[in-house]
Amino acid sequence: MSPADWATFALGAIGAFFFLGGTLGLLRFPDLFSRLHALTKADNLGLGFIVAGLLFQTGSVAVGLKLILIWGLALFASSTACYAIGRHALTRSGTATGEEAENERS
Amino acid sequence: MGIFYIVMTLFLLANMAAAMARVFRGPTAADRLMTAQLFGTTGVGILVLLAEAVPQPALRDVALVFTLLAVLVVLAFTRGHTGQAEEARSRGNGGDA
Amino acid sequence: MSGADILFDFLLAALLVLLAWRALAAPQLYQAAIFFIAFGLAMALAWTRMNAPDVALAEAAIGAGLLGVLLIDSLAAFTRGRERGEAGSKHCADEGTRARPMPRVSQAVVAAAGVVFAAVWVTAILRMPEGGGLTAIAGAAMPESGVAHPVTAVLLNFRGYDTWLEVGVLLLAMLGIFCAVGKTGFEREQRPAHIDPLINWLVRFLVPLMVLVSGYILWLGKTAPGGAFQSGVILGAAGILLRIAGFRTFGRLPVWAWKTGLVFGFAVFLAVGAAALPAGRSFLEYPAETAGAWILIVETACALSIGFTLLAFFVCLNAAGGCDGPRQPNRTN
Amino acid sequence: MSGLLVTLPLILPIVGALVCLFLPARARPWFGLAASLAITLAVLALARATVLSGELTHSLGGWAPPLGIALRVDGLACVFLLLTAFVGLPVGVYAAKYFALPAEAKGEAFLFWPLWLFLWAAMNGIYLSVDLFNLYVVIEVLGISAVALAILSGRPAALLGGLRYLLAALVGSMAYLLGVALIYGSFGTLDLTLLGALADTGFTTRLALSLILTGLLVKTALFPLHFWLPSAHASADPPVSAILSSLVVKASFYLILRLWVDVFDATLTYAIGQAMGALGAVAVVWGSYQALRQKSLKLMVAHSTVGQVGYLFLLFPLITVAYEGLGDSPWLVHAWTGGIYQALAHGFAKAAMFLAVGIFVLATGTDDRESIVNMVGRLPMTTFAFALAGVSLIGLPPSGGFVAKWMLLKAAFSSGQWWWAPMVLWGSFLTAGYVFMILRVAFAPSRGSDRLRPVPRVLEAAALALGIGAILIGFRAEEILTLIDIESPFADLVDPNEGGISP
Amino acid sequence: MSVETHDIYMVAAGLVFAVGLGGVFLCRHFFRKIIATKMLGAAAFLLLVSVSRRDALDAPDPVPHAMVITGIVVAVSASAFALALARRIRAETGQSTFEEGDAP
Repeated sequence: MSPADWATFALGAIGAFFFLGGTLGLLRFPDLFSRLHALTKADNLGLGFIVAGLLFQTGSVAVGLKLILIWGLALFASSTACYAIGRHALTRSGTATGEEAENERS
Repeated sequence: MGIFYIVMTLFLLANMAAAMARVFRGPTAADRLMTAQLFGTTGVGILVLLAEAVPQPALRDVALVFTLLAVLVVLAFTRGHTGQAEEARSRGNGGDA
Repeated sequence: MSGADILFDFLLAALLVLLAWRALAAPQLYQAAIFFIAFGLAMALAWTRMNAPDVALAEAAIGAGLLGVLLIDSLAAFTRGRERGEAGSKHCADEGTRARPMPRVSQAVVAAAGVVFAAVWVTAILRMPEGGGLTAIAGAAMPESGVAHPVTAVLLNFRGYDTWLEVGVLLLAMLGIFCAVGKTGFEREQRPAHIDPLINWLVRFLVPLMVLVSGYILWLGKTAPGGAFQSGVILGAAGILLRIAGFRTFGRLPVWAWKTGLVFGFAVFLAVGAAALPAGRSFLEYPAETAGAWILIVETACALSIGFTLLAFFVCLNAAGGCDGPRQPNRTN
Repeated sequence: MSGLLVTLPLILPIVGALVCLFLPARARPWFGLAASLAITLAVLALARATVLSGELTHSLGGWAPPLGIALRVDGLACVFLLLTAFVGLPVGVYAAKYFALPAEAKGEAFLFWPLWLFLWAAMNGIYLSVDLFNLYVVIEVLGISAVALAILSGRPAALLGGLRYLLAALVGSMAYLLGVALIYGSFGTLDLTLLGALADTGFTTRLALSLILTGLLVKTALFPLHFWLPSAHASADPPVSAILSSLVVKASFYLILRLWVDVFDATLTYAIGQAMGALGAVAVVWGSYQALRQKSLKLMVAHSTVGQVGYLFLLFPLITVAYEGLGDSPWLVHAWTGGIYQALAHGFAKAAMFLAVGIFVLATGTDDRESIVNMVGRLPMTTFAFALAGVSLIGLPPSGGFVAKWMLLKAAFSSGQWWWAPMVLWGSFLTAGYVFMILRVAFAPSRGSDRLRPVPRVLEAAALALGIGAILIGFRAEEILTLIDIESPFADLVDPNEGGISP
Repeated sequence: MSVETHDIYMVAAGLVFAVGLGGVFLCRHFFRKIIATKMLGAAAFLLLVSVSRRDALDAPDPVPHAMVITGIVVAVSASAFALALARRIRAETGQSTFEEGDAP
């Protein structure tokens, strides 16, 4: 394995760790906003580290730029989405717990 | 290196399967939507890894399209619901037919 | 085939079946929609595993992106306006949105039927003859097709008739939606919405990027996975994003412009195809030397029309049940 | 030149539909009728060319099968193309007038012409295509345009019926597509002609056959998969009901017939044939019985379709013995032509019946069976059209329905499968029951006020033309049989002395 | 005989189809019925592509891929139409299932 491969390996593992953290947070955290926080970790850092790792493998600049674009877009979209979800949850319930009544149910 | 990619994708897929539990539990629609968001990001991660592993450069385009369209669902959701809430608040029950 | 590969496929296939089942059996409609969107994502991954990036691209654009929007948007229409009205409508909503638990006996019957079907299915798969497929024949015809990517060649040249009809199906579905919604479909405007500053900023950045990517995917189709459909869907998504954010640019178009937008791709395809007949060629046959150029023209027209049609789907669907509660029963037109 | 002939029945309606979309509402009926006339002429020219030169084929895009998609015209295709045109033309005339009436709820009637021309193109596309996947796409065009037409009136009943119709159609086409995928996996081709030489008796092929058949049976509304038909057909506007009942179910029936004899002849068994026949027989009885029970005129006619579709399926056990090596007898021809004749006769008769009932409803303002008292005195032309259609449905002598049932009976007896004969007769008996029940009311002297809303003569003339058509095809058996025999799978069995069965 | 990728997805196609078929008949809400028909379509597409992969790993058969893309677009159009109908019915009658006594 070349040094580049080692770098990919290490960065990929860190990315995977953040994905794991995001998932665990989503599953374990008590309220909506902390879950939202966990989610952004997976989105921003998890994917970011994986992409950074893959950058060591790409031969061409174009491919590297495309990868960075994908990450940038994901970052951008997820922060907007989280903003929208958060705002929605606030307007909906009026509290920061996010525990809106079970009225989605029926 | 091939085995590294496949193990990574496997790990991400397992992650995705585990996150499904949040869709069950909810409790709010926003939680479920967040899970969908996480699914999307994980899927993009798998795609960029596969693009390197197979190798199939076109998969990066697939990932690009995914990230580009991911935000649509979230906005459609918040619009439908926020709109409803605001509407109910501002003008009671007026129909607009 | 390494073991990890097979493990991945197993897990993904199991996830597919599980998601499909949960999407139909989950107690609440919202869960159903989210599971369905996840199902689309898993399908896209399955396509990549089967070396079908073209299909994965289409699935990513349509299955996960566009259909998700239509479903989520419809969901709001199904769940709102419930509070109004009497016991009858409440009963209806409760019965409808929630999956009812089945009686034990029915459960057993359904499970038994499923097991029988699975057994029959696996037998059929195992006994399937090793069919040849058309890979070799398509490969041999590639030099005359005018493009370098086999899937694009099949879609727009070898089996262009299917593709032409498919664009027709889009147009027809739009006419159907128009019937379902009523004449008000295009005329009904959204409430003037307050545009959130952050979303406004997002849209201003994202929409031009989408148009750019759409063009890129279209151009890619000649040599690599991509082409008219995927490109058209992204274009449509850009329009829908504008709509969702509260911009109303498209609602102001006159009806004839809408119609032109819907018909354009189908008509151009037909015109190019029918022009071959007086020249003594077959219907939908391109002139041999300039096939590539004609295909590009047809693809561009189709992409524009597909994008436009998908946007029209969204706009009209909104009119179908956007308002709270029952509409006035006697509409005039 | 043959390329133009073969593709015109497809291109003309589609061009017509697109142009119609952009015309002002006033001009649409006139343009639509002109287009219908042009399509009819194109179909006649195609039929003439087929009679003169035999089978015609055309490879689309210049790519021959298996890579490309081919169109093929033989006698069977011509018969159904002609049926569509000759039923479509009078129905179009009726629709032109009907949708111009200042009725209460007109819904999105201005879309009738584009949708109907699209539907027409789809039906012609099914009759011409010989590619399994292309047929899937065309079936979807057919299904979507049919549902869109069915909901034109915009009434809640029509919307509900339409949604059920759409869901049933989707399930049907997905089952069909799954079968096609199995076939492609097994044989690597989609062309019907090539597949005819390849299809075997393997388990996979059998499963594919059952999936494809089930899918198409849903669309043809064979008992017990007919659940969607009555609500969809009865809640639509009369011209649309006529089109759906008389033409659209025939398109998927045609496809079953085509696949049965051209592709899966090696895969079929005696038992499958008998099962289809049995379902058909039950459908005949069930549909007719339900029709007898209906208080609503339109529902009665819709249930009658369920029964009459059953007759079509009596054809399958009678032609399937051939594949069991039981004989190459001339009576196969009787079964074959009898089945096709039933499709033709029902096409004309059912269209006439729906149009006539539409006129009754228009005149009285109600759909109740008992409201049509003394129609024979008040709307004699329409009552006559209804009676003619009834005669053909029952199968009384000079009609097309008689020729069909006579041939089926003949084939049943000479093939030794006598048990289908009582089914045919019993079905006729029940049909006579509901037809005469209506006529009894129509002939009864009126008790109350005789006031009717005025009905344009054109509507009555269109219904009558179709009723006469249902009788007339009984007299023109010679020509129709000649056409059916072109490239028929049983053509070599034709006995010239047996050809014409003039009543 | 070893298990290959395409075998797995072929079996999955059958199972998804079975789930979808069950859903079409057992689910009552229009929304679920529409999703169920999408499942049926997905199963058919899955099978088409998985049979195409069998004969060549490096150069898969382009014909089924093209058919599936066509199929996806057709299926989405039909679903959108069904959604529009269901929403209109809901808006006009408040009903989101077929009435009791009606066939499924």
